[in-house]
Amino acid sequence: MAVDVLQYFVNGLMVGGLYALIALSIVLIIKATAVFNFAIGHLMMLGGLFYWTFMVALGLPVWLSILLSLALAAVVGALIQRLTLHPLIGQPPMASLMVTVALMYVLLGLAVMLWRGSIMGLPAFISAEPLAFGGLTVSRQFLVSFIICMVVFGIFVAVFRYTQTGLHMRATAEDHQVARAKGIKVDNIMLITWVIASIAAAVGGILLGLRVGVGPPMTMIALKAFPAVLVGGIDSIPGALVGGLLVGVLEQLAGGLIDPALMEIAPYIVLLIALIFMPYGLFGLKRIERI
Amino acid sequence: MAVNRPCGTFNENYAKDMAIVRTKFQWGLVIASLILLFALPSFCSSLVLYLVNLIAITLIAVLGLNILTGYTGLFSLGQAAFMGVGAYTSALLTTYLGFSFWLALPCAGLSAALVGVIFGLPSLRIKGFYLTMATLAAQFIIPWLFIHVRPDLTGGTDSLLVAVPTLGNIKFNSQASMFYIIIPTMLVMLLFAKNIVRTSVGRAFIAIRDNDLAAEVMGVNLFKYKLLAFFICSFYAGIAGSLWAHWMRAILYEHFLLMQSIWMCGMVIVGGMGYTVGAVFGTVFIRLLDQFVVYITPVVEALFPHLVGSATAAVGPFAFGSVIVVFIIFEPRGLAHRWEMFKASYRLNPYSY
Amino acid sequence: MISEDKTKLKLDDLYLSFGGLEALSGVSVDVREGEILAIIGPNGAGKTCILNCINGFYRPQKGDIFFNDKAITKLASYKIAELGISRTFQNIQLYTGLTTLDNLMAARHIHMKPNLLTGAIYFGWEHAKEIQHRRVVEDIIDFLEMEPIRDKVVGSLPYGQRKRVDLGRALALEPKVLLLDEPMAGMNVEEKEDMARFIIDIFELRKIPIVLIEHDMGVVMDIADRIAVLDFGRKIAEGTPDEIKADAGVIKAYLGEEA
Amino acid sequence: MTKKVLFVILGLMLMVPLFAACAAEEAAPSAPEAAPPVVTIYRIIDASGVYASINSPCAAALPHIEQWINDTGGICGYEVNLVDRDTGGALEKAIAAYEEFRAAEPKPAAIIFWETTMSNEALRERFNEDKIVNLTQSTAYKVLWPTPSYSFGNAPSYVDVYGGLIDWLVANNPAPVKLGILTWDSGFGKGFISPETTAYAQSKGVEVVSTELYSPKDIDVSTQLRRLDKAGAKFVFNNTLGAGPAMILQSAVAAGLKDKMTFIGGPWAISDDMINIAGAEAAEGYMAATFSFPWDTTGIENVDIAKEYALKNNLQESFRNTSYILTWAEYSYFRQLYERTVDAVGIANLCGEALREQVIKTVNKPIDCGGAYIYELSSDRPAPKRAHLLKVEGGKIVPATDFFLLPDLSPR
Repeated sequence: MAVDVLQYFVNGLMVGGLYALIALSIVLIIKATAVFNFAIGHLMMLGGLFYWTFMVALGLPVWLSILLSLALAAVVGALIQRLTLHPLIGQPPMASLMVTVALMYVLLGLAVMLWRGSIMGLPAFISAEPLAFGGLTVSRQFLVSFIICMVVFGIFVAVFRYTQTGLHMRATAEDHQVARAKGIKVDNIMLITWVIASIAAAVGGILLGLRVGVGPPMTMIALKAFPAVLVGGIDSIPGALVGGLLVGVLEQLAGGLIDPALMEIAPYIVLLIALIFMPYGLFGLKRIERI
Repeated sequence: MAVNRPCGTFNENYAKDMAIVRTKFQWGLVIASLILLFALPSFCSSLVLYLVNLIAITLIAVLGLNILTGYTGLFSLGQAAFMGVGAYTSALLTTYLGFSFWLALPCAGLSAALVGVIFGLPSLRIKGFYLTMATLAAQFIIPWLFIHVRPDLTGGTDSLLVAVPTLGNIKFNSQASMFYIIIPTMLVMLLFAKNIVRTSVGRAFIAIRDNDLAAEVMGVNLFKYKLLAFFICSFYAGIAGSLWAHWMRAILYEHFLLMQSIWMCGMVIVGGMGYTVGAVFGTVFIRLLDQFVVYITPVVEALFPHLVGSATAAVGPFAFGSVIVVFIIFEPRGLAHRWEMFKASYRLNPYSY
Repeated sequence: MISEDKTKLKLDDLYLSFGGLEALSGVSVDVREGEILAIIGPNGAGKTCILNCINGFYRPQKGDIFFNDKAITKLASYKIAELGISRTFQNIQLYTGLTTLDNLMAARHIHMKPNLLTGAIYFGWEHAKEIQHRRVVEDIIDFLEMEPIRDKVVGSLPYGQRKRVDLGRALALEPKVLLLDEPMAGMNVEEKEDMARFIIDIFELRKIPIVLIEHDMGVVMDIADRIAVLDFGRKIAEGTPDEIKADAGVIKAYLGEEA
Repeated sequence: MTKKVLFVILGLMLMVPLFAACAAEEAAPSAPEAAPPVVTIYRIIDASGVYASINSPCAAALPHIEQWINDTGGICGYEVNLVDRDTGGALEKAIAAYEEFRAAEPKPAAIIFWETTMSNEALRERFNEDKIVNLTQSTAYKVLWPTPSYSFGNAPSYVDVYGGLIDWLVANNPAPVKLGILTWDSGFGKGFISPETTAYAQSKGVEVVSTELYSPKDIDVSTQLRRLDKAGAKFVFNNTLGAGPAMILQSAVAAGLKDKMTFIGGPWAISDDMINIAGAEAAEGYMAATFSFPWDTTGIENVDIAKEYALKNNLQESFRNTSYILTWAEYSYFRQLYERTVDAVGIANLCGEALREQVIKTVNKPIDCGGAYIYELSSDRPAPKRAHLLKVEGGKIVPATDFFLLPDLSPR
């Protein structure tokens, strides 16, 4: 029993790492532009499809394929920001939210147009053989992808914390007007944020694609990462990490110990509880309203 | 908000100022179009009737969503789930408890409304985007409950077959016969929606949307009215769901997923949030766009041979998504606003009368 | 007319702080039947906080607010409005999507006893109710000379007129106490004169106490019966305009230490 | 200005469906007078929804098949027109297409309905009421039974295939056979679970240790596999398609359970697409009972014709698979069905009832699809009754057994 619990816990961490990466991408965009990006799953899919194109269709080496697909994902992120969200600055936040919802469909349509919409397998560049630790079995692939998720997470957090751009991003997140007054090019910061978030999404997409193939169904995982964002607090980077891992672990424990059917809604039950009992999440900032 | 009255029409009392239909000519138009509408089954193919029925049912749900989203300013991504509650209530009542459709219809509305209120409860503490996420949770949890709570009754992941409505000896089992149930229901719901938003309840909703803090200071019980908005919204969804169930004659959780909810949000946005007529425009527009995609599929496939077999899946979502993006960016107030402009320019045109 | 002892609204020793920052510390003010009480003070003195506390929008950590001798400190905002306390806002909080008429009609909310069912059916009772309340609202529109903007969406109105709609909306509530938060801020002289005239007319016609927050000393000295002065969340003086003009503490607060 | 243009374009776009709907109505009655009749065979297909991966080659095959039928004399000399309508798996689109075809002139005798199980269940009653034969791919027992009805399977029913697999497991493995079920939580995924199949498994001494479900959108089923492993399952059966089996196989590799269990599947569970997704290594050894042939098959008349037309029409590489071959087999069955009906009642009387008669008569007079399959349906067993096992070997699909008769597990 104890081994089972531990096993599901570890599985949860493996899944949760990916959730955390997606959550980070969402949180970054919220912090800099106050937009909740619903289309994150589709950006992931696009990243995976780019990788498939370079790697499988064009037969390029793995490292080059990864670099190229991340670059392409960055371009897509920049285009999305410039074409659809930039004109909406100053509009109510719900308008931007609905644009990202609509973008889900635009990107899905594009993906089906260009890649036919069926799921395509990616050749594994990490051995799929599982590792055994005592009674525990961990897929080498999952472990490596978990580690990559954490490393990417770390890199982005470091960028956000310790670089000039990161500082500007944080200032922009606090107040657009003030940031502008301080000579920060807010427009550029928003663009950079979208680029970074798209790259994070593409990394997630490639990692997920290695496990399950790339195609429209993989976008569903993003919907599971939303609860992670809210549990952690929508404007908190540590929250994204903790929320992601927490949702992953709870999901796996509920599925493994009670009923796998619960895995589908466990994140949302967590979400509802979080919304009712701690609306600002674990690490979110509570703001005072004024009239 | 109509600033421009038809030429030569003056309001002699407040009642006249508040009327929806003002002139004899307008009354004539209304009656003529009603007659035309109800005569539709006699000269239209079942495909056209199918489309009209589909639009009418969707419109009912969208009207409800428009009250919640457009008038009260609470974004909901759970309308399809509430519609599902209505559909399953109606189906279960008629199948297992022997209710007639006519009784099951209001019951479906009420049960959906109740569920809507339950998921509206978080609005006590959260608002805006957080509330949207609560409705998103509803959208995932409710269909899950359909599958897992009593699969022996609901059929779980199998379709639940639903009896056709009957009235005496008449069986409503064709598009034409269902038309005479769906359209009157839709018209009544449309009138109700219009009336709700132009009386004090509706003004309280708009007050919450435009300035919730001021609204509360001015005596609007925010929590009560937000719940009321959820109640109305999901009541409409429930009625639509019940009609959907008896019209499709089989229901499945898959009809009530996030995608449908998003489509309904899209209809509200394209039509114009906070306009009753906008809900009509948006629903008709998006549904016809969707049908249009089916017709252009062969053309697309002929132009792009590599798309054979996936054109519908490619063009459909792409068109839907692009239309919404374009509307939010270029015409955020939707088709209804365009319609108002058209009416105004028509009436202001010096030579129109 | 003015009876000194008849207190309508009583603020008793209010303390309010936001995370260690004291906004109000021990403020007590009485509003008496039939008077215009002005609250003045430098920016950030806590004037608007007082109104927010009365409205139930902020909850004071300590102290009580009594309306007609009944404690309203813990009541929800909408309940306080139902008791008959209505206000305008410093930075205009209108329902921007509605017309002037509908803004005022929306404020009739507490008198209309909204009913979903009759509202949906509309014909008959609801229709009669709409007309009856419409009359009240039209009277206010006439009174505040807003006929030309009756059917205009307020989001598109110029600032001065929006201020007027804000006042109209507060009146449509038929309040027993009216709180005005800087009704003349940002207006030109002509508009200020109009607004002052309206305030005096309201006071004469309705005989309700008015709490006025205003920066324009001229106006305050002209129309207020009594003045309370706040500085850094404390009441530093209270009295008639003449007393306030002569108060050393007030002069110091306004002009700085040297004066 | 650009906005105005945009609105005009959008407006025009919206007029098209209306006009098309009206035009379709007007054009139909005037046609049949002069020209010799054309036999139109309608198909409603989910070629771009959940089943896109196996159905898009089926959609691509249609023009080739039309060419072949008309090249070789049509149906009793009448020209054939094959019409396809893609629904993307949406029920409301399926019903729209159904309403459109139903109203066509002349009324169709049959509609080939390659749709999701849910659409089939929903439309079943309408097919019966309108007396149109539903030739369907989804053979869940709730679609085909109760009989008599107008719904007939083109593939063996899921219950029978499951029974056949139980027979095969018992015959080739020492008792007790411990079977775990891991399938989609959907009408299709669970379409084989009926009281009859449960009783049949018991009577054969197969112990179903646990039934685990997953959703088509799940990305990992190792949790379910671990639960099956704990319950002692040695064989794992699924009734899914495309990414469904691939998900199981990949998770099995990841959880280290691939070698402990044998994975088997229902009639649609094996396809080239599945191997692409799972990767050849993970898919190795996977087996499924179905009736289709791999692309590489030679020496079977129908398969040879199919490949000839595919190459002639430059069919894209990714469509050269089992699904394409299978479409040909089924259409040659439909062709013979229509020919028999026209022979029996004449082209003027070609209707649903007459076609249904001929479908039922195949029980005594089987239809051979050029060696690709044999159809023998009856009114109480409305699906064909033979299958063979296909197996993944070295990244390719190969036949593992000959065709064998499936047990009759029709609901009583």
